[in-house]
Amino acid sequence: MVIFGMMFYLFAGLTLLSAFLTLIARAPVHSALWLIFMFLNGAGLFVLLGSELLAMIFVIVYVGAVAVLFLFVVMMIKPQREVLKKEIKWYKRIPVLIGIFFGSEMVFILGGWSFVPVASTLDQLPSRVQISNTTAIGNILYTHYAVLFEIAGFILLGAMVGAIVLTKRAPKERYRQKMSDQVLEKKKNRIKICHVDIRKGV
Amino acid sequence: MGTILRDLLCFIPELTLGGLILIFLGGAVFLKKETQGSVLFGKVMFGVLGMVGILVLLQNLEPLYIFNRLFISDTYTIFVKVLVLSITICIYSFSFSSLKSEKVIGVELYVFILMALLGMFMVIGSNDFLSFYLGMELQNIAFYVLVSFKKDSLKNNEAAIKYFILGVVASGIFLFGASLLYGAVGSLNFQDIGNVLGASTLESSSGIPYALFGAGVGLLFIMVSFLFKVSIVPFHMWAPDVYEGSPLPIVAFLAFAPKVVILSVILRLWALLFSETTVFVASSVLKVFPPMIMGASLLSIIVGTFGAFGQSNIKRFLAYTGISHMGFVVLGISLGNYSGMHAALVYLLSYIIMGIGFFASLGALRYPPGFSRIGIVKDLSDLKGLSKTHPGMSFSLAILMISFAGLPPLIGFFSKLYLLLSLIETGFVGIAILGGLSSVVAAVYYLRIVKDLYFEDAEVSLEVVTPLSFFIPLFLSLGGTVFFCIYAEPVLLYVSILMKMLLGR
Amino acid sequence: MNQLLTIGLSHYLCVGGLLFIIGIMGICLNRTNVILMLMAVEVILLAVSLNFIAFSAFLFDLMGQVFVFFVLTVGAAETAIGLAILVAFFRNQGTVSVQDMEKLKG
Amino acid sequence: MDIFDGFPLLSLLIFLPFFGAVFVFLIPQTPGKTEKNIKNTALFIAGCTFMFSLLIWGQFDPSLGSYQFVENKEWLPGLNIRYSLGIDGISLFFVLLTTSLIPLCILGSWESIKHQQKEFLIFLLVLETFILGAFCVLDLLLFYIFFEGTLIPMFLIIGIWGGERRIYAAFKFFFYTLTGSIFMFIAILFLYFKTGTTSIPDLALYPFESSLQVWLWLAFFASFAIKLPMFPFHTWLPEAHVEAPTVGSMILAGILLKMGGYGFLRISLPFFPEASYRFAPYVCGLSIIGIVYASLVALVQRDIKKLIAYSSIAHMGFVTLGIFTFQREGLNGSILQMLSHGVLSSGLFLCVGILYERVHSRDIEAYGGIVSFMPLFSVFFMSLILGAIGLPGTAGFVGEFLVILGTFQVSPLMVVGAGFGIILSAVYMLGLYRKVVFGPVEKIRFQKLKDLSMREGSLLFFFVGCMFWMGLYPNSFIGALHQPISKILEYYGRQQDALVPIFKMKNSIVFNEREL
Repeated sequence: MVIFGMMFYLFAGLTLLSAFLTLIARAPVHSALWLIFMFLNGAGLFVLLGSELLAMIFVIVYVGAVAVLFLFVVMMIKPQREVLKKEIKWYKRIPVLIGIFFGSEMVFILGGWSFVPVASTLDQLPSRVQISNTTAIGNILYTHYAVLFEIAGFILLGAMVGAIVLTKRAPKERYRQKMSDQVLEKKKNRIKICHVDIRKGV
Repeated sequence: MGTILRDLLCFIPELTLGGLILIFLGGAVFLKKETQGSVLFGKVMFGVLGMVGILVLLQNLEPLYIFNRLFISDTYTIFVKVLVLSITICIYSFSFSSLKSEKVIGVELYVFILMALLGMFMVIGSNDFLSFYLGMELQNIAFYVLVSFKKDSLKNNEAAIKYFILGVVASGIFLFGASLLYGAVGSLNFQDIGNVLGASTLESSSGIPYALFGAGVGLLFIMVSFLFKVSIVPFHMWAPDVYEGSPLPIVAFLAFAPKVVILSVILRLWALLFSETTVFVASSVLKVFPPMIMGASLLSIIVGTFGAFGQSNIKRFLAYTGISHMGFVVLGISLGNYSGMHAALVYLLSYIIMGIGFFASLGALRYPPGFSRIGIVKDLSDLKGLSKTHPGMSFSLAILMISFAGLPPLIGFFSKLYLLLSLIETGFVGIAILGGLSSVVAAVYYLRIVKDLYFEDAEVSLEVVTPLSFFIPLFLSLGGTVFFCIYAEPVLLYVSILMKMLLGR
Repeated sequence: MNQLLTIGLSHYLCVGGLLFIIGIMGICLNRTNVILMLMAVEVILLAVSLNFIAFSAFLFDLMGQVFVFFVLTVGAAETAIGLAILVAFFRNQGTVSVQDMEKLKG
Repeated sequence: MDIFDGFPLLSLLIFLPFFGAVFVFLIPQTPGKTEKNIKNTALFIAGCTFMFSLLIWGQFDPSLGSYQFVENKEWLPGLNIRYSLGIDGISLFFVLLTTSLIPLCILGSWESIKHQQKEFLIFLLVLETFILGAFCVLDLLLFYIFFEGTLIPMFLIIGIWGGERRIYAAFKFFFYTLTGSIFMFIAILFLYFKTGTTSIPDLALYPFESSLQVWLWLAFFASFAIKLPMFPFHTWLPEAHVEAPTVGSMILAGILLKMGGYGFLRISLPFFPEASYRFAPYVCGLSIIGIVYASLVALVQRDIKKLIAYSSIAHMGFVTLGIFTFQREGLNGSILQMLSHGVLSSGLFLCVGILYERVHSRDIEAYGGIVSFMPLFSVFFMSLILGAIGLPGTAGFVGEFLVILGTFQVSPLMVVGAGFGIILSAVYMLGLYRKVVFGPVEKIRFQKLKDLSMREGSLLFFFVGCMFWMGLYPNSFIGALHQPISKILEYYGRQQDALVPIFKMKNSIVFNEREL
């Protein structure tokens, strides 16, 4: 039990710290690396909560794909170390105060959580002895939530096509005959018929 | 097996849309020329959208919970789906040629329009925050791409980034709220939430249960994210910038369809939460919402009204007026009773009818060749003196403006009538007067456009493009605007039936 | 000491809440570049996932974990789109600085 | 009556001009060719409407106390708001005034409107529909719709065809009226919420609590007082009149202002008798101040149109004074005053328009000695000016006399103020006539002035004829007014005794002291 507690504090502390460092690091590459570290620690917290599958997926998807994507983009577009162009005005500090206020309030609210007595018992967790977390999620995901699984597929398809569309550069124009354009061209777009008065010119 | 078949039958429109997305994507591969393909697909789209509309109309009217209560199908969902679909068809029919002039065209465009439609159908039919979230995200991703479609323009890139960041933040806030709600209630199903939170008996036993408080906080976060999407005041900053940076047809799509969808979900939730009691005697957790949302909507009426004053860019102007009109709709919803929700839906319908006409007529106005600017008209001052060159177009614009201003006997008046009536009925005479006065202020800038159209001399002689596809939505909208006062009965009756059904009366 | 080391639901929730606040603050206060905003969004998503899994574990209900599964998927998709938009912006503008986004006054 | 039983006579009357407008809209416009056609069509339609209203007058039975030609149809089913029409004696004459003035306006605009004639005629006909609707409906919401509907065509008429500062004037006109109307709108909704109906005859029987009456009365007052316009709310009127085209001024002064007075008679008085009674002293006081103030301001005007506009405000002061005496004579007088003012002021504005077309100036100083070039015009102008002063035998006299008669029964003190206003009106009107028509002929360009054309002469002849008819035989109007006025007075029957002492308070104290 003590081990669990200490692990929790370790992971939680590191997660919070690396989240903070992600956002204040000057160099974007550092931010991306801190982000990876944050995900790893977050996955640790997931394991503590008994959800191994999601922890693994988290590491694979976020560390393996998302964070690497970030790194890739950072490398590609090489954002400079930004120097703040203007002094931070006093009123820009107000959000920080509000943030601290909300943070402390949230700790108070979440610190004493309790459940509504009428909580539904829809997808009962099976006892750990019988069946693993992975199997349980698999069972429910491919039956109960099968439709949503398909929709998630569509979302990924959309993201893929979208990313391609947005980053695709039009190929350089070459001088060659465009048959379709020639066929589709209308008379009115090309020829202008002028009635020229005699001895007046156009 | 039987239930799965039944569920799939109920899901036919969505399945068709999904299939069509795949067919379009696959077809694009086999088309040699992109321009050729887009022209072909552009024409196919009409048929496709019409077919989906018929499939929606063929659905069962009885309320059915499908796919383990993840989705719902009833008269209300069919109504909203048809509404969204007709908005899409109208906007699509006039945007088809103007997209070409904005140089935004490509086979992918149709794919993403269909994808947005699919997402919106999911959201409308959702009966669970999980399915809501996924539908919402499908729709969002499609819109992110649509908004940033004109990728060569810097303005457009900037608008896309702003829209994306705010969209993602809104969904983050939504997710956080949903997690708290899940923690408190133990389920994200709309019915379960309604049962737990809507029951006023719960708290009488032992004060306010702490968990209910958590659920309230969760709902608060969810509401905030909804207000983001509808661009209600503290969360409206994105609208003017995004509108300005995006191509007009996409703005038109963005201005109506997602808002209708979100508002329809808010209405459904509202009906579940406040079905048994009126809002102002609801259980103490929920008591926070109506005043909060009413305050936000009043603010957005005021900000939208005064913000539209200084705008010269048409799209920014539209964004601010949209903020104020959405404020009116949400004001109706915040009352939480039958008449308020009825008024909100009527207002929404009338706003859509007028707005589509306005967008269609703007889309038809182009700068003449040889002028310093190109494409669709951009500044309000360019509309000056239009009545001398294009009397018909300026006449229709003037009618729409007068209707927007809420003057009788046009449709804009009736929407305000119902809204103010419901306000007075609920006892908010002061707010009704405030709403009335703000519509007087709004009349200033709507009439300023009428003034530009009729009283001033032209600086630019704009051209009007005249394919039939522009005029069908315009005529529909004008017809609705002018003749609503004569034949309003069926619409009002249908809306009242829907609202009664939602509220379980 | 013992009480501190007995980890309950609220401990996890506090971590989630603080992460959420850090993420939101990161977006609100970020004045340097847009990539950091996207990273802040990832922080928010982690907060949400943590909340969901904690609730799921303490409610003995699987739905929360399924939700996290979808959040993961969608988060990855959104990141891809966001970075694509960013790349398109970078190609036109040459930077990804927030301060250079001045074409649209809002 | 029998032949037309169940026949939607009033609907037809109201919407005939609207369909006419649609028809005019559909006539294709080729410059120089079809303008004549368009004008003739519009005139024909307006003439038909006038004939139609004469038919209704012929069928009207003045001895009946109830509304006639009633139509009642389902309109907004969920709200129990019905499409109901009907007229009584009061509305009948306003309808007649409207239908007769519109053809005259079309004739008056025959040559003065140079551009966009088609639009002008369309707006005019649509405006006629709205005005007729406002006078004929028996439902508050419909009344509001028609009442507000007049704003847009009038706004466009002022804004498109007006003078130099037309945009400012149009906006001022629009927003003054709209702001007032919003309060009326909220009050209508509140009435509906309170009683569940917006039917005017039903609401007239509904006993409102007295505290509620005060607020509702004030809300309606805001709208009608601005429309009429009463003294502190009048500032839009001179602007609008000065900048509007001649025909716009004719309609504005001739008909639109009367909608305010009509509203008082139809809504404020029957619905809220206690509040009306309570506010009557203030309204009467404001009316007196308005009469004197407007007359004094008119005295120093250099702009002819502005002068006539201020005289309109003074005349409208008589209207409110007459209405809020709650005496039969006063009510009769104020209605006749409205009718006569409708004829006289539009006639006067037409005269100014005729002068303006020839001289292109509205400045009084720019004129002089017109009589030597335009003798016929001078005669007509003279008779209209005499009517405006209220010379016996003209229309103006009957109205003002009856109002003063009614006022005298309430408070002789107020008669003094009103009388002072009449004297002032003689001063400024005759001064206007002297400066414009007589005097030395200094300006050479006047030598080219033509006298009235056939069209203008017959128009003015019609106005003058109407004026004398109303002045010499007012019974043709008063007869039909008897029943509706009795109905209004019923509400005040029990308060009649209570009302008089309030006004006579000071006098009675004086009497008492004398007795002592």
